[in-house]
Amino acid sequence: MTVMNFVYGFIVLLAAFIFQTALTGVNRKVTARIQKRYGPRWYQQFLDIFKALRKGSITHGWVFDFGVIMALGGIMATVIFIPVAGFEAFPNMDNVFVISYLLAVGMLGMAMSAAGSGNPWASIGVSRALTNMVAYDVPLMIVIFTLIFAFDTASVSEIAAMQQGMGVLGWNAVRMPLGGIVAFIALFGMLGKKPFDSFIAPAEIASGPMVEYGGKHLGFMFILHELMTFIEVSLILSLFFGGGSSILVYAIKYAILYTLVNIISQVMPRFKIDQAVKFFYRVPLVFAIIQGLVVIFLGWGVSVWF
Amino acid sequence: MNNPVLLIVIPLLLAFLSVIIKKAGKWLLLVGLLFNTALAFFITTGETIIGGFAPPYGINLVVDQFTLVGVILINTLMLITIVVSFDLVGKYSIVLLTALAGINGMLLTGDLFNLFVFMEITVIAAYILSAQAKKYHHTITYLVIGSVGSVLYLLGIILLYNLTGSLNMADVAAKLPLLTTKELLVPVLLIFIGIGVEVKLMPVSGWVKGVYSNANRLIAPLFASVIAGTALFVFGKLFVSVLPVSDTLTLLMLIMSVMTFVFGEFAAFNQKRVKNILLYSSIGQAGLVTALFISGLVYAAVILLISNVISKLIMFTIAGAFTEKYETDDYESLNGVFVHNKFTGIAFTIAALSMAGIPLLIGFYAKLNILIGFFQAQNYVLPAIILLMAIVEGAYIIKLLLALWAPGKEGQVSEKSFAVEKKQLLSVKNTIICLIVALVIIAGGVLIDITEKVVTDGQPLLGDQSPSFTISQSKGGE
Amino acid sequence: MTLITVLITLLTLAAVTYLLSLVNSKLGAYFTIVTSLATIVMLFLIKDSIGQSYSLSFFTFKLTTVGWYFSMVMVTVYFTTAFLNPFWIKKMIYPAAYNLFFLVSLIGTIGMFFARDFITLFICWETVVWTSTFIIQMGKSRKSSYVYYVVSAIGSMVTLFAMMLVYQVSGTLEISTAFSALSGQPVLALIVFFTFILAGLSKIGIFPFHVWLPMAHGSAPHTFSPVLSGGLVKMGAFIAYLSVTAFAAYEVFANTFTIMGIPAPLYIIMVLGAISIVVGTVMAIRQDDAKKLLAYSSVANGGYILIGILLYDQIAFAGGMLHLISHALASATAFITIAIVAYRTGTTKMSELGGMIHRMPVTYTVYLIAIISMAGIPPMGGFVSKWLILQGLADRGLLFLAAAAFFGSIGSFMYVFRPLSAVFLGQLAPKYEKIKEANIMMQIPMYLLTIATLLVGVFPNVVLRVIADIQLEAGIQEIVLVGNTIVVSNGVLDALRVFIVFGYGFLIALVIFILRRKSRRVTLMDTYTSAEFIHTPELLHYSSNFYAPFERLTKKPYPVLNLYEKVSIKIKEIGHMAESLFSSSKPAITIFWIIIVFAIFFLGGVL
Amino acid sequence: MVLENQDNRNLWEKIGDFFSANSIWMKWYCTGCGAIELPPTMTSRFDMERLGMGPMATPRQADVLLITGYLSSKTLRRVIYSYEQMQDPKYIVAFGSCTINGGIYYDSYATINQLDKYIPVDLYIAGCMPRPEGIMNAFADLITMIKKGQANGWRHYQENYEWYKQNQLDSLKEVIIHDEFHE
Amino acid sequence: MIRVASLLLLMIGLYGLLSTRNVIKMIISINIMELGVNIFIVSIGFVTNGVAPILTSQVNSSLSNFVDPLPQALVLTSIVIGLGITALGLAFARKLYKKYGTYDLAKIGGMKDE
Repeated sequence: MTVMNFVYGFIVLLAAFIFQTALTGVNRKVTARIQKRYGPRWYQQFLDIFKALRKGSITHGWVFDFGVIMALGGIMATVIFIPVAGFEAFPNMDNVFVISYLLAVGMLGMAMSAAGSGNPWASIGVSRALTNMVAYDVPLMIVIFTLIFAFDTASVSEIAAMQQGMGVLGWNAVRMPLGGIVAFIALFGMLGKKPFDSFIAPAEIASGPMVEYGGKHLGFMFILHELMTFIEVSLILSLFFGGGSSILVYAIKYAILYTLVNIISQVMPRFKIDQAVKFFYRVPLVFAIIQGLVVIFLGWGVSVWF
Repeated sequence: MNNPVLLIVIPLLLAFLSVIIKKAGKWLLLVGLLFNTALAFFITTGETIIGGFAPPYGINLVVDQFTLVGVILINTLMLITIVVSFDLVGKYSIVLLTALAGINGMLLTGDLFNLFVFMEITVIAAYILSAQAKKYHHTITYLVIGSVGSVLYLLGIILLYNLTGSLNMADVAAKLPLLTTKELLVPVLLIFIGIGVEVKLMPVSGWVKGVYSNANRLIAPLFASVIAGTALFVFGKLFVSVLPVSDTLTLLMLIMSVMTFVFGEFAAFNQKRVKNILLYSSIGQAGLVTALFISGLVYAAVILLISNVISKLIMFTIAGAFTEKYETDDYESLNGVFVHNKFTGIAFTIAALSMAGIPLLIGFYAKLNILIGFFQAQNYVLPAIILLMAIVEGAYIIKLLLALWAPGKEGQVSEKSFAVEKKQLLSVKNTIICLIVALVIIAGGVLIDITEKVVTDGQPLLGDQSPSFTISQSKGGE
Repeated sequence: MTLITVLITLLTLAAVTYLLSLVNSKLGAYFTIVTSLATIVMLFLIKDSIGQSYSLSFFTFKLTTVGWYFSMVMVTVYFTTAFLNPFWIKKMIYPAAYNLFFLVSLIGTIGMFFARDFITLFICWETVVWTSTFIIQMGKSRKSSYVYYVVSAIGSMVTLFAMMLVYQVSGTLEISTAFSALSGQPVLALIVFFTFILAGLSKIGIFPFHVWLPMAHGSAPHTFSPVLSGGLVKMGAFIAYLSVTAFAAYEVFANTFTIMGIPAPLYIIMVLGAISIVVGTVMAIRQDDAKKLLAYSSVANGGYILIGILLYDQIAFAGGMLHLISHALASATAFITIAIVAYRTGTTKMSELGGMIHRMPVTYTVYLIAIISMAGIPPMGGFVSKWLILQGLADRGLLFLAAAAFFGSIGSFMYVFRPLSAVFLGQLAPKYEKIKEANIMMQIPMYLLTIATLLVGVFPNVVLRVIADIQLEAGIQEIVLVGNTIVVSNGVLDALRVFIVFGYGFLIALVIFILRRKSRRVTLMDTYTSAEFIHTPELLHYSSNFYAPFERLTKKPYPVLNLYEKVSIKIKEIGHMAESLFSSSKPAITIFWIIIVFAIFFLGGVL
Repeated sequence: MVLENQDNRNLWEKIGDFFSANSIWMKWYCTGCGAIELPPTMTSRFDMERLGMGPMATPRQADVLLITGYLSSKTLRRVIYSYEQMQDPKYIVAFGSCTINGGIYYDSYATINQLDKYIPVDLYIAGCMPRPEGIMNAFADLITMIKKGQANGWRHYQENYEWYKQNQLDSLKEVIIHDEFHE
Repeated sequence: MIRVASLLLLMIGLYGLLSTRNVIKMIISINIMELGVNIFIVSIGFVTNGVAPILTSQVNSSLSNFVDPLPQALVLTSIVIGLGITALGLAFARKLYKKYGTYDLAKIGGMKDE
């Protein structure tokens, strides 16, 4: 654990932020194109974030600030652990459970500061966010469990490495098709994209937890949202779509995946939160269990099909 | 001087004296009891012939280790009961003295008909005592059932006499193996039902509820611990050493006593009044003791009998005190009664926990012996039933204790102010006695080696070889 | 300093406490703190004489590392909770008895963990049961201590049956050797296994027997429920440990058919553990009373511990044992904080509380760290143990247990966050404006427990080394610890490095936060309410039925308590039938029965 | 109210204003008939997002407050309350003549005539409800004003807070209501 | 023959107890039962053309077949006990009548039973 690790970590953090924010800008253009309009400049997302950081802000007490800082701190730590195309700031610290539970630190920090704001909208938003998490996370975890059992390792980079070299056939999404589908659907839940974004619904609960955030807290929330997206998409990418051998391949696959998710989500309605839980505990959960049983008992998914 | 017959004669003599000197009746009773208890400790095992004729013809008093334990236990219990409720004795001293004589006679006698006579004396004394509560229809029910029982018992002995030609227990026991079980069926059956009425086996114990639930602080412990204890000792002696029985009949008798045990516990679980709980629990325990005697585990039966009898003594005395001071013994309305009289509560709790089988009390030691005995006999069903019933028993005892100790309705933290109004249950003298008896319960459970030496004094009881739980066993190979 | 002298000194200290509290109950309560501290010191002193055995009349003890570990967990919970005693003792109806039973139950647990033969195990077990029954009755409800006693009695009586059966088969009462005689008869082994483990299940609060947990923890006196949920639940874990090591379940059931690689009987118990995780989580999410919620969380965590211990391999077993201490610390802290809130406000109902952080910031932070550990989030101890259990399950491919474990751990975010936001955050009702922070005496245990949770979280290897000794003693492959990392067949975890990087991230966020303009402080009532003017803070506080959509999904699940009530009503009916059938005031009925009995016996005899 | 453009902002503020100009989030307060004009400006024909503008749920997050119509005293109270909940730098764009001089309701007892007296308006859009073209044009002007640092109505509000407050109290008697009875 | 008759008497006594509610009738049927058993006891000792078991001048050798004296002794005690129980029963019956005004146990059972 030398200083270099921390420097690498900061570089990964910065790169992740810049890459993801640019990609979000592009995707805002893509969404606009879907709605037959031009959409903002590609760097609009940067502008929004820096404008928010520039503005003044209010605070409802020390827990309101501490929660935001803890959330961003936890998410930044998780980003540092994410292996990007084989490069890790801190070697073999990329255990799947560590990453998914550190994600929970971010969620908890945001929830704490939102509830601390004393606004009922925020608490309703948080309760929906946690219910949403229970919905998407269980099927996803079962599929990840099957991966760990199949490849006998829980480190993301090793799983990614095992899928490279055989082109598309090597991807886990191809080897374990049901698992791939579940992961892709769960990605929507994780990102809080359209079908499952009832916890930040602007019209319904005045953007949920972010109701009281203004100025720099809002900026923090945007950065947090970008970094969480980076973590989630790269996690699914490395585990199921064979994470890139080089950084360029990784970036392209990442962009394609994120844009695909964004496009699909633009045309989806919004689930009520209990409909979301019911949906996740019907289709994806059954797929995940079938996939798990198939891999554990028949061992089909482990080796490449053809 | 330590001739066991004195145990019977002196109380009878004092009974006649107290008829003459009406006023001193209570003190004569006390003298008789003290004498009997003192003498009981000096009796040695052996046989004393009465009336000059040799045993097969004349009657004799047989004192073996089993009877010695019975005599000491019952006499001390009677002494404690009378001392604790000495103020309630009133004009019953004559009846109590005759009962004392009858009880000692039942325990000591070696002759079947003589047993019938002493049983009648005790039962008649019991009829009179049960009339104390002015509920005469219960007394008459008791009288009718009791007399039917004794008539059947008499018929049984005579049939036995007709077959074996003798009434002496040892002699009958010697001659019985020669006869086929078919012939023996009817007399043994009649004796079983006759004694069953007195031992309170379920189908034949219709009278128990009426008599016990209305008895006061003196009569209730007398019935529950003294008379019931004697009946169980007599049942044990008859059905272990005297009347060996065919296995189908043993099975039927076992079913009946286990049924008594199960129904007794279930009925006790269903009761609202303290005395009803205790009376059904004593029916249940009687069923269990008879089951143990029938399956030959005499040591376990005796320990259970001792623990049951002692706990019932304390609990019935306190239950009697409930009705005496609060006019009701429904444990809901007595909520938090022990808040005011803590020491009585402690004695009651120790007795109750010993019945529930909580460790370090004699009840637990008894349960261990029962389990070891049954497992030794490869019998797995009965221990299962006994342990399930122990749960039911624990349940209703804890419900009783919680209601008595913690005043206040559900959802309220219990405070002194919710308790029933302050009344002193027992006088200081009685509370101290109860505590001493409770101490005996604890000592019996903790110092198990001493308990075993005191009870068996080395020889196996009535020839029962089954192992008992001793300290050496628990150490295992050190 | 042998174990016997330890027990005897404790007994004398308990007696002294009783006498002291007769004089002045507050003094007695302080003395309970001294006694539990003395226990910790003595336990450390006898740490080096592991392996020796002692005997005291018919009690026999054997000092084992696992026993030492369990009693250390137990004593820490007792010691920290004892600090609350002085403040509640005035509310107890029998203060002297409370202090005495508090210490006797501690001695009982220690005696049980070091027991060498069945009878000592059983006697210590029962003493703990009846002492805690009489303590729970001093709480809010008698029914809960009655149900607690009945469920524990079911467990202990059935285990007594198993013990006696094994004693009869093997001839010896010593735990370690008695079970070996069972390898011969498979059927007997099955009976003994299921009956012996029952007491463990009833104490941990596994699915069919979890009924007493919410009732007892919810209504026990506030200072005893931390001990109940943090400590006494672990006694059940000890029985589970015995059933796996002394009973050697894996060898005895080696040839029975296996499900997913685990012998069938063990798998059934693990499935029960999994069900209790799911039931515990679902029910915890619905609760409005904070203490009942924490009780159901103990049911769920009990399921983790049971699965961890019963897997009995290198990874999951270590996870189960570590979860023991992390859950004990976390739930004890949570209960203590809720007790302090109840001490100040008088209620534990979440819908009546809110905004406590503004009056009790220290209690808030301590509670926050406790629930981070209880939810299993990285920097805290709960994460490391849950990580080990999940890695263990993944290693052996137990899909359904893992599904329940995942649901439990993610569900725990929900029910853990509910008290945080309903009790501590949100609007502060005007009537609670004047309440003060917990006083110093109450804060000491909170600091101790928080530091302990942090230590277990950041330096888990300190505890894992003891667990490795236990694994060696139990004869299984011990967990591999390299410096500060835990190396497992399918993963590596360095908890310290996670904490440091988390700190690093936190630092960066803090720097950004400070760089930007200072934000304007605004009161809680100045929030966005679609421009409506609001006046009553408590109406604005969102706390009752917090997860309404999720609760609608899991409509009222079948209350298992009804099952117990049905059985007791059935017993009452039979009792009533027996009573009316046999004992009535008319003699004719009894005579009728005499004739019937005579006829039946006659026929029986003749055939 | 355009001040003379003495540009005394330092570099840091210039950059800040650049960002504020290019990403303006609006909280449109749909009073009166102007609200219907905004959806067309946002959707595909006029696409306000090209200018970096987009709707936001709460005043805390918004930069610009759009007042789109006549204002009764009740609504004015809510507008002032929302305005004060916004963070500076914040701007106000008033639509239509009703906000300038009361419009067709100039002599009504219920509405206020000149919005400027109560809250500092940065930009007016003439028209008895301006069409989207007018609105887009106004937004473009707003962006240039911000870039040049002339859109500082919020600073003016803070400096003459008493004056504004007095005007508000004169016509409303009580801005923040403390119990629900005299609305 | 006598034995069958005495057992019949016992049956009658039992039937009497089963069928009646009246206390006096119950005591009477107990006496019938006692009578039946006593006759049975005496019949046990019967020896065909036996001699009364008293040693007189002409009957003094042990050869002559004495009737068995033991049951006769027993029956004496049993009669006395039967008498005792009947006396006690009647005393209680009188007190019952004074208290409840009726001999019919069914009516008394109906009142507050506790």
